[in-house]
Amino acid sequence: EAAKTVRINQAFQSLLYLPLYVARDKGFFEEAGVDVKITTGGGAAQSWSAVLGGSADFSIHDPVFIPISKAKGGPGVVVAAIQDAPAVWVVGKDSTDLQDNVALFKDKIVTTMPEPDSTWAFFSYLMQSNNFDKDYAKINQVGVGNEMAPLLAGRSDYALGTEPQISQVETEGMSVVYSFSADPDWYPFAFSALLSTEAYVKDHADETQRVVNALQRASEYIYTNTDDAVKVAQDAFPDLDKAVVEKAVQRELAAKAYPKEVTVSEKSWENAMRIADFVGIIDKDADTSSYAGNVNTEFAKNAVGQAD
Amino acid sequence: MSAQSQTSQGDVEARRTSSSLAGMSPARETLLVWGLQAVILAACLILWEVAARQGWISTFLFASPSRIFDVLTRQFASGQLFNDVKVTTMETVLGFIVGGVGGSIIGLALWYSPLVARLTRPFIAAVGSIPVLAVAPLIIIWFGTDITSKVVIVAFSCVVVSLMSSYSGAQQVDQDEINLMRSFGATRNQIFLKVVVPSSMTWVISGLKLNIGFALIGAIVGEYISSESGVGHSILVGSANFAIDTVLAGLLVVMILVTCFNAIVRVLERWILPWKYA
Amino acid sequence: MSAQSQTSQGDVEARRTSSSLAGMSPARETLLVWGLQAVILAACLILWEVAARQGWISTFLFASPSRIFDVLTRQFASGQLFNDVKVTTMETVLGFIVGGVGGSIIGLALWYSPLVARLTRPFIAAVGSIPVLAVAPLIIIWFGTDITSKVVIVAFSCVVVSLMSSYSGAQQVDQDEINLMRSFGATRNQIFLKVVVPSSMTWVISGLKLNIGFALIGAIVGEYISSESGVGHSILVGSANFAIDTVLAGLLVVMILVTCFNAIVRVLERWILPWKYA
Amino acid sequence: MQAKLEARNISHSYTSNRNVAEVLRDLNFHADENEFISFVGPSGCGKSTLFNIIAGLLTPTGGEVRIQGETSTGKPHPSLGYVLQKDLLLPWRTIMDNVILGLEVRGVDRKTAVERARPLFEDYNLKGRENDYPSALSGGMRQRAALMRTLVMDPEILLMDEAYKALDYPLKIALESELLETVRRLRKTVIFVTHDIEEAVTLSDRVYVMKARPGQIIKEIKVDLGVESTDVQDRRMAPAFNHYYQLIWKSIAQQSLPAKNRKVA
Amino acid sequence: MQAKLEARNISHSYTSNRNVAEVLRDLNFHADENEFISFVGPSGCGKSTLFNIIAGLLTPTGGEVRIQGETSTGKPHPSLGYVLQKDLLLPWRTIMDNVILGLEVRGVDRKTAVERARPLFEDYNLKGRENDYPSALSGGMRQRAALMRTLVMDPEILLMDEAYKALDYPLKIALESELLETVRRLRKTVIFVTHDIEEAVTLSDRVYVMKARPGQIIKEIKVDLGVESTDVQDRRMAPAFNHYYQLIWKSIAQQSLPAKNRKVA
Ligand SMILES: Nc1ncnc2c1ncn2[C@@H]1O[C@H](COP(=O)(O)OP(=O)(O)OP(=O)(O)O)[C@@H](O)[C@H]1O
Ligand SMILES: Nc1ncnc2c1ncn2[C@@H]1O[C@H](COP(=O)(O)OP(=O)(O)OP(=O)(O)O)[C@@H](O)[C@H]1O
Ligand SMILES: [Mg+2]
Ligand SMILES: [Mg+2]
Repeated sequence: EAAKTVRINQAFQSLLYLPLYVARDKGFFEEAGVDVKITTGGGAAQSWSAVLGGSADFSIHDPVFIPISKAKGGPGVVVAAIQDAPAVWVVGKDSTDLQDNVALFKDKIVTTMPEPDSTWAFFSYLMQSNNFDKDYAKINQVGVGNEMAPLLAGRSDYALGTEPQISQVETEGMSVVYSFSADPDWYPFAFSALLSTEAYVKDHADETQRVVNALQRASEYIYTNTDDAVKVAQDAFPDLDKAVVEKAVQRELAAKAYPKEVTVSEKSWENAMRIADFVGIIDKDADTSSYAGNVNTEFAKNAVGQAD
Repeated sequence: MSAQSQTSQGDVEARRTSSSLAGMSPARETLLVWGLQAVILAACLILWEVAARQGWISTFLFASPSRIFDVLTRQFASGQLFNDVKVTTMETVLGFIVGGVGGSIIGLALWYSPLVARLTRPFIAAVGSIPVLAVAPLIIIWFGTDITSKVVIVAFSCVVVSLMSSYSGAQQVDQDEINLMRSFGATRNQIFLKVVVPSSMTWVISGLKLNIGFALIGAIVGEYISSESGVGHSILVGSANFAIDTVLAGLLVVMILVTCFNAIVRVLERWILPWKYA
Repeated sequence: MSAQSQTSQGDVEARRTSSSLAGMSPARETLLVWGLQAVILAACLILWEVAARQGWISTFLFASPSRIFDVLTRQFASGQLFNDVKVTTMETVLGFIVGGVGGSIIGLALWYSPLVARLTRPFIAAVGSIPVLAVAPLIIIWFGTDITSKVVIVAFSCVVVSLMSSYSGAQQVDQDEINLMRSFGATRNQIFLKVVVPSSMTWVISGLKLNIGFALIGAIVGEYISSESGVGHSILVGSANFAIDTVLAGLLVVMILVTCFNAIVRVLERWILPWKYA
Repeated sequence: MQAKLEARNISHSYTSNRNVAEVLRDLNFHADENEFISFVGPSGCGKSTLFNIIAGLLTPTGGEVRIQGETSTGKPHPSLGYVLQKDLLLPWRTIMDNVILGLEVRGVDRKTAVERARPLFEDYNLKGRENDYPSALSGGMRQRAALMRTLVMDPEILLMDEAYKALDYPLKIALESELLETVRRLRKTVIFVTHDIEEAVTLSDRVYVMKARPGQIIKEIKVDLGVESTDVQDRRMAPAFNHYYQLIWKSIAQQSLPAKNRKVA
Repeated sequence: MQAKLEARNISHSYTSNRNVAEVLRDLNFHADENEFISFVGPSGCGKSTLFNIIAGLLTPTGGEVRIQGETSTGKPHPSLGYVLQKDLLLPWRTIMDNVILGLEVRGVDRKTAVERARPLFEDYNLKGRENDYPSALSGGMRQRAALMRTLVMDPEILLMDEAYKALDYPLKIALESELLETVRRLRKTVIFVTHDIEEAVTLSDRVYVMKARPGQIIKEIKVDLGVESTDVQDRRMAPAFNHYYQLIWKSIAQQSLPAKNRKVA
């Protein structure tokens, strides 16, 4: 039986999507009987467009695009989790730990992604949930991937980022001062997921199941064969320092960011929607944002069950 | 351009004829053109709106004129539109002056030294092929995230076109006109100011015209790299939300800005090249 | 260009003199220029490397020549480099042909109808100011994520410059030369082919030269929007993970490509405009 | 007999920006088959403008041109050949390609065209320069190439605007003689502009004298040198030559001079 | 007495791509103060090339030019004024601004320059055209403007390459007479190129006759019309005129003709 071809578009080539690379490099997709072609968009909007335009079957990025799409009458369904924690950290030159001391952000310049992207939303929400006003800390927005530049150039005090940037700037003398995943109010969190359209999932239930199965296997593998997973990550980023990659993967694991089970839980969905609602890009109470209406857990549950 | 030093009888007449429509007066002609342009524009918009309303195209993916209009109305009411336009215009104009005008001056000045021109040519071309996005981190490190960085990006987006275009112009200068100046014992500076510069003006202006678009693209890209406001910021927000109507509203604003800048440069051109419009 | 119809005695001589360095033969001159360019390049690289090794600049932020070289060696060994270059070159060349050559043809053809030219002018300028990134979702929806979409983006990046540049050229044609053709009873097509096209060639080629850089930027941006390989893909991966050395290695490859394409166009130019180099 | 070419009440004004300059007022003249007519008159009186009108390159603001009895439609008439005042060689074409430009436009294939042009290169002393670009030619050579470009078309009516101005004397004499001979033999019509009275007298059957501001014909002089020869040297030596020379001279002598130089010649 | 201008063994070849064309070979001549010398010779014999060399615009491949005893440094000498064969009016300048271009280069302020130029517009019949752009002028008008541009500089040595070619006869006579008078009065030196033998005889003190391929001086003719008047008409009528005319005519008559036309004149 010839393997069925499945096209996945990832928003970035990112350590956040390690389960994808593990599934590919360890042959899990192959063993599941699918031939996966991976393309890269330069951002979530592009990836999701690839699915809408029919040039990809799945996309991998922030799942908030599904309720946005639905709110505007578009299609979309969340199929499986890729990142299940808000794997975002704050780094700064000053190593004073701020985990329980958020008030110390006062009057600091903090670099985030542009509004309304995730790190901007995270930080804004963090400030608001602590009842600080808008100008408590000065937010400095820069394009995705560039957040560390102002920090290292001394143009800001703190920066929010994801791996492997965090581990990279650590070697440049910066310190992690805050972890969002370590905050019990934030975990779990539907941070990245495998997304598709209802129509595709319905018509290609078999392929979908196989892909999800492979991802489930990969997610487990990361926890059971961490050393091998680290090697996959190092191969995926040959130009990064090997030690940095290892540290980055370990930090992700510590934050339980790679899901042990690829099912997107209701809690993790609600947490994600709360932030998106705060930003104003969706209404968390609208039907179009509901857990049931957006997340298809059937494949993930099958995959988890099968693995047991 | 020395092309004109050749023109004589029949030239002005023929030029007039070739651009005039059935012997209309220039003023009526302009009105006619504007009218037709308005009709074309309106026709496209109506077709688009109808297609959207009838469901021939998905408004989710392609928006519709009325939805774009709604977005603009909302942005106008909140004052965001005015502020965005102000910020982007400021960045564009400053960067255009630095890069476009500066590049033109450098390009013309390369006339002084064919050696320097030849030496730097490949480097200039190479630098001109750098996508700003790829060096975003370096730009932020060097120029920060405030208006300076946008001005730098706009200037960078303009400088190569203006430089190469004006340099081409300076290369086209009629050697005989230079010989004429030399026969008067003119210094190199005099030759430059009195022959090379005016004779290259058509090229310089053609470069500047091209750069209007690039300057705005530069400003938008700059706002992609870092921003709190501006038309590019608004487009970015729309794009991150998958709000195509917001994106297209931003693009519409950009196009209107370009049209205005173009009109301004056109007026400047008539003022700088009176002999072309005598 | 009609400028040349004026040149006569002293022109060739003067041109030669103005570009020659202390009476050297053209071949030796070229060697000298190449030598100097190599020296400049080497000096910059050495300075950079020393600065990086001495810790004057952070290698994390600014990489260093040796680290960039390591990246390239690794990419070369794995075959990735060759594949990336192949993919990007393909996209660039196809898009350049569609957009650059196509745009030049359209721009020249606008000579036929001043009315159409005037009508479309603002629309063309407006379209030229659209930042590709802002319409990335639409491009993916319409043209998918394979090579077609990159070719479209490259073509789009080239078309406006070539169009406007060649149109400017067609506007510069000496009316007297057209009158001469008319006196022979030439049809509009003959005037177009025998006078307008050759006389605008300098402008067309100048537009194409500018477009080499834009075509490559277009390909890179296209690969930013979606890709599985290509130099832009490699830059994107580096950039998303803050690997400046990978980004700069990619840029270096881009610059080398531009230099090669430029050399090719320069050869083509000598072949298309033999009378300029006679 | 119907005139080969006839101009009726030609008037022309140039409009630029807000100014209107009246250049020609109410010109009437004609040229018959096998006739050589010349226009002489001060520089700027509108001769080139008139030629552009005859050639159909410029639409006059008034009047009409009739060629072989038909009203000219404002398009260049195929039986007309026009040697413009400027040489206008196309810089991107070799001399040969410039010379055969008109034939090419007519659809003559290159080989035939080159064969027809080749003898002219001999006559006009440009042999060996066929493959040069115009920028390598001297002023007189360029002028000759421009002349050849029109003559190779073998037109029935020739308009020549100072066609021999940059030629050296012996060559000019030889080429003029050849032209006269051809005109006689093939019954062509030539309309000529010159500032050289000698040239006008030796070549023309009739001379129109113009004045400026606005351009008008003030005199028509029929020239009959009483010499059959088409050799310009012979015609120059004809006894009647001086009479006509003086006649023309007198009618143009005063008008083009600046006020302070106006004394009786 | 030292010659005002002296050329020693001037040779020149043009190199283009791989071809070398020898244009001038071993020219020697001189011009004194208050002297008017002319070069006549077939088109393409290298007259314009020679003038470019004298003017310092072109470095000869051999020989040297001395001006007032000093070897010319390859830079245009300030006492030289050059009327080029082409008019070369700058299209972006009005006629007035074209005429005062040289003065501007010398640093004369605009007001003074305009005042100096104004009378020339009268003399050269261009009054009222000061603010036109060159494209609105006729061929002869452009030529006059180019002439004025050089004369307004009042140079000691004048190089004139077919400077009067597009002018109508009466105006030409008037302007030539004026030139001659000025030369005499202010003891200027003029070096002149013309194809018009009449012009050469009436104006010159000495005439150099050139041949082509390569350009060489084949004859030097001292002209003495025995007339003091600077009026060209008077000089034209001088009894000696015909003698010199024939002399020059004979020395150039044959050489520029194509082979088939070479019969004895
Ligand atoms: N730039 C050039 N390159 C090559 N050959 C040239 C160049 N300029 C002139 N020549 C050649 O040099 C010769 C002399 O040219 P030049 O213009 O000096 O002649 P001339 O005596 O002034 O002729 P004319 O009376 O026609 O103006 C000609 O054969 C011409 O083709
Ligand atoms: N394009 C133009 N626009 C305005 N005026 C013009 C234009 N062309 C010519 N003229 C004017 O028309 C008049 C006649 O010009 P034209 O060229 O016909 O004169 P011409 O008799 O050929 O002179 P020449 O003997 O000097 O060649 C001149 O006063 C000139 O300035
Ligand atoms: Mg004329
Ligand atoms: Mg000459």
